[in-house]
Amino acid sequence: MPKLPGLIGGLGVTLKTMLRPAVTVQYPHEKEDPAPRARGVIALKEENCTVCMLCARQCPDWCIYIEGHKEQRPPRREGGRPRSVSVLDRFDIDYALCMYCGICVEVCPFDALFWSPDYEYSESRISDLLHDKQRLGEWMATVPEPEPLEAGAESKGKK
Amino acid sequence: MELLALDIGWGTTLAIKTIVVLIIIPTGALILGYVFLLKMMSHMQSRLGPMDPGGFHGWYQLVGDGLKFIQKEDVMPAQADRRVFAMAPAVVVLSTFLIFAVIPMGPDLVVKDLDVGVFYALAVSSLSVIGVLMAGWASANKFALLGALRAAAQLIAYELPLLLAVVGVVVQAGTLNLQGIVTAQQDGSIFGFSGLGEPFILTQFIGFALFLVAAQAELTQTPFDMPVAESELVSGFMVEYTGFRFLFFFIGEFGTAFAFAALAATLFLGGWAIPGVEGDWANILGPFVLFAKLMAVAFLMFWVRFTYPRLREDQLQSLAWKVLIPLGLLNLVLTGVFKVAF
Amino acid sequence: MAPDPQDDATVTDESTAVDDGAPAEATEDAVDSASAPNPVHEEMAALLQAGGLGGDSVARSESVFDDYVVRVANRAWRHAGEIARDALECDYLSFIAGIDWAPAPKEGGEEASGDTSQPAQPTEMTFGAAGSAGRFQVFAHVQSTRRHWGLTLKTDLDESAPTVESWVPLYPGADWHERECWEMFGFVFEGHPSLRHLYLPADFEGHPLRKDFPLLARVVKPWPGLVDVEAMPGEPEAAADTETAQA
Amino acid sequence: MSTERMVATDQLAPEALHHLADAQINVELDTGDMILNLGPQHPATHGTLRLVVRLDGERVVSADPVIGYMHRGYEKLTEFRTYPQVTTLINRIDWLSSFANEVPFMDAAEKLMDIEAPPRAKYIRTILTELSRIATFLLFLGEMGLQVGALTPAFYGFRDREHVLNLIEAVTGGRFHPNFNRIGGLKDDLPWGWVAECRSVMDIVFEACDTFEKLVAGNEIFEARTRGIGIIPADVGSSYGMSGANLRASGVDWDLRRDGPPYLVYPELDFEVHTHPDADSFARYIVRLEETRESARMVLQCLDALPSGPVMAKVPRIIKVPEGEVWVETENPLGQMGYYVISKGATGPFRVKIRSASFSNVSILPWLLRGVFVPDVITILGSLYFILGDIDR
Repeated sequence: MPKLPGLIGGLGVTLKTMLRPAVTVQYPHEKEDPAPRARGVIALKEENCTVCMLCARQCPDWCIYIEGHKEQRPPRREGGRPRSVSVLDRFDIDYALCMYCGICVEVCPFDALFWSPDYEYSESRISDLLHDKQRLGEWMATVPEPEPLEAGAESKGKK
Repeated sequence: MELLALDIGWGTTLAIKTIVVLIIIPTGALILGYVFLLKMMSHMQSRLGPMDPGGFHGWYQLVGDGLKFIQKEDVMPAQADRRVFAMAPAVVVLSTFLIFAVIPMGPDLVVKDLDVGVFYALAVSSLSVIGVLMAGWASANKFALLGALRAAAQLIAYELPLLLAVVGVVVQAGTLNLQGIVTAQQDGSIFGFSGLGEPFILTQFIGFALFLVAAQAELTQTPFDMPVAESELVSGFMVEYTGFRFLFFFIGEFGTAFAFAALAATLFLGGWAIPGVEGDWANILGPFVLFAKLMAVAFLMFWVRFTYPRLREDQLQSLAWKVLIPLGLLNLVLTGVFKVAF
Repeated sequence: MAPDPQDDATVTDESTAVDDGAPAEATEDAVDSASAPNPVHEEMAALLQAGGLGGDSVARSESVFDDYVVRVANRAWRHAGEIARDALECDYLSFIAGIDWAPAPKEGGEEASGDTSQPAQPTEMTFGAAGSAGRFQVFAHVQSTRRHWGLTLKTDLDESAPTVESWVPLYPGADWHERECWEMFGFVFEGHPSLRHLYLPADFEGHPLRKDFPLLARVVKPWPGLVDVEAMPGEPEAAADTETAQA
Repeated sequence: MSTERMVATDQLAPEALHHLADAQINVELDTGDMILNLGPQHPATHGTLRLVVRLDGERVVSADPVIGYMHRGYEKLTEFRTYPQVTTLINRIDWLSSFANEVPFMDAAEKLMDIEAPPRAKYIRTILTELSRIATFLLFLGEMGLQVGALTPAFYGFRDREHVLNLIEAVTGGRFHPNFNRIGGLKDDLPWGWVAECRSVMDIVFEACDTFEKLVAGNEIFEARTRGIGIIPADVGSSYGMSGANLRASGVDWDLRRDGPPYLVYPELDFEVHTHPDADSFARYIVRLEETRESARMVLQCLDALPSGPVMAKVPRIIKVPEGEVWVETENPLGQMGYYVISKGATGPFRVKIRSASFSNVSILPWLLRGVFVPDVITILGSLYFILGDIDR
């Protein structure tokens, strides 16, 4: 068709868009699920944690607070020396400060921290954003399985 | 009012008429605002607009907004010129109500059937310039002052093209009376076929286009929204207004759009008349017909508003003086020649 | 290109050189890095030489990963800029900035937050490419939009009264860069139209980017990494408790 | 604004100063000038730029940008951070194309450590850099309409950009701050089915560019508002350090991806560098529109030639970068972004000079805005396309 003057062409574009279905999602009723790798919230697998404090030290925002104590555990082999194991008392992540950079999840040598794409945990009071050990444990349920990688990828799927 | 075959005094009919007009303008503004600003604009921008308030497609949104505005705190700037600041929105809205005194919605449904209806309507519509200037000056805000000065220059510059567009219609209809114009369009015929009547849009197409452009400028809508340029002057002369004063401006803006669309429908699309409908039926059907034509014209105006960027001040003025006014004069000459020739 | 292994060797004798006089290594101001001499840098060095940057004003030049670093004497700074703009056609001013070579103050002090995860910078003062005569240096990078090459010019400022000539007459764009450098390091640029604060509020005293300016953001809050795993109550202290594992 | 500065710039290029400002400021009508503060909270300044403008009527007599409202002191912070922590910092400088910020810093650290990222990692890095460029430019193409008054294009810009951000989120986990770059490669590989998804999004990007060409660039009112506004001659532009599409719109054929030292896989891609002779706001819009299409074509080329293999080179667990200095510069969406990294062999850098593009792009405003109308100030601010984080660091 002949090159319409820009003014008419522009009107055509807006009319065409008006007749096409809208792309917006009506949030409270319909929900768009985020990508499985999305960094929504950090989940803690308590049994893996050995209170090595690496995550608390590497965190740029200083938003991980950890307290633990040592305990004696029965030796693996009988007659052996009783093992002294660190046990976690307090593991809080303050999501008011966290910038979701993921250094803690990556630096943890014992795979105790995982990413979960869940994002609906906003609070009315900012102090409630301090998730304690128990709340972080609950997030473990929402952590997806590491997904298969694209063809041609060699490295194993990391968390 | 013979229609209802009651003989109610002159005072009560006037009271009824004013109440009707006082109801029509805000509802008209809300309908126009809702249909075009909320729903059409959002669909044009591939989104749905308000869906939740009021259940079906968020119809309650603007009513809710109105209530919200009323209960908002009415802030007045410290150095504001208090009385002028308070009066300004009233003046702007006044001009909208006055226009509706003349627009006919049926053979008998008109507040006052003035013989100089068109002249009166255009004269009153330029009242809002004073209101805008008052608002801009009184709010003691540099952005508001800039916006008001721009509005003054623009509204005055676009009075002339508006006038010339309408004069063409008046020459063809032979009368300034709006009822007369409507009847002239109703029983006219185009080349012998009188089924559709003869809406002036067919013969006065230049006038119709001119009227739309000038009305767009009168309403300070894009591409002529320099006075309310949201990316420069934040919101021009309305910047310091809150609460129900801002509601006045909102109703003023969309009420004037409603009024101008009604005026355009009456002048160019044959107002309330459908050929072949007379007497009482016309009184009942008239308002709906006018409303339908009005919405068609308003669709054109808002469609342009949501698509185009904004002209700069000097381009806006040169467009008015160098293009629209010569076009208006040409249209006048053509109408005169045709009037005499046929 | 391998990092410049020769760097440490020349560094030590560097600090003794007096920047204004004819430093000992003025003669070897040709490219002296171990990596293969870069033809482009050769051409640039020749142009600089031809442009009038005399032997004594070029203290030392070096090729560092595709970039050619030339250290000029303080008094020849504007002259060097002029030659770069005209002889080398470097019409594009990338940036002008300052360096404070003093070693970072001891981290994790009592008044600080005890954050031991900060990188432990070496404590003695060492210099980078093309060395330096003292603690303060101004360096600029200019490029040519036509010849698609660029070089870094450095100069030394003496510690007591750090001043250098301003490049605003050469490149108007230098205005903001020099204001920022004055604000952050306290270097005075002679001939600059209006040296005033660019980022910081007008009443800000001190020069933040100097190494001795403390980073106060972290002093108010104790570092969460300080907490250590305590022993069971009544249990003899197995590991030395105070020593926190170095990250 | 002191007058000597005017004199300083006057000597620079007399013929560049046939600017309309001096000719048309009417002196006989000595109305007092009005000082107007555009910003720091103002719809047209992308963030907290404050422009103290002295107006004579609606014409700007002088404009003095005041910056620093967003200054976070990154160069001081980098001296107290380890390398992984610095990457989380620097992708917040130009937060619209945050992946592209990390690329020069990673390149610098890899050069110092003499490590080479595996080819697959380089290809994925190029794809993600071009994706962030497309996301930034789509927002600009819509935003520019908004600066000039058209409401609708901005929504189209956001709508189409959403697809690109979803792509980046699917790979890196973060829409705005991917934090996916590591020294020596990438944190992870592409998820299953991502390449096919990326191809379909590129079609959406091409369609979006056509829509913008018709709706905005073709619109006569847009042309009337942007042609001949904010003309920057090439020599004045480069002397202020302007870079990227702003300089290419003034006719300078210079793109670091092609002319600078080779980085990532750009030498293996064939792409065109778009320039425009007019040097005005309209030219800047057109150049960025063309560059969006070029980036989309580049992404498709990279997808076709994506090699298989690991995405991470062998890197020690605790990264200590050996002593040395390096200057790396790349062609970011807003212009040239470079890092002068000085390392003393610690786990963190000793000093990082961050050269950001918008800082120099905005420093030309006092020269550029003289004698300009107020609405054109907004058009010029829109067309220069700066990000406040980039200016204030």
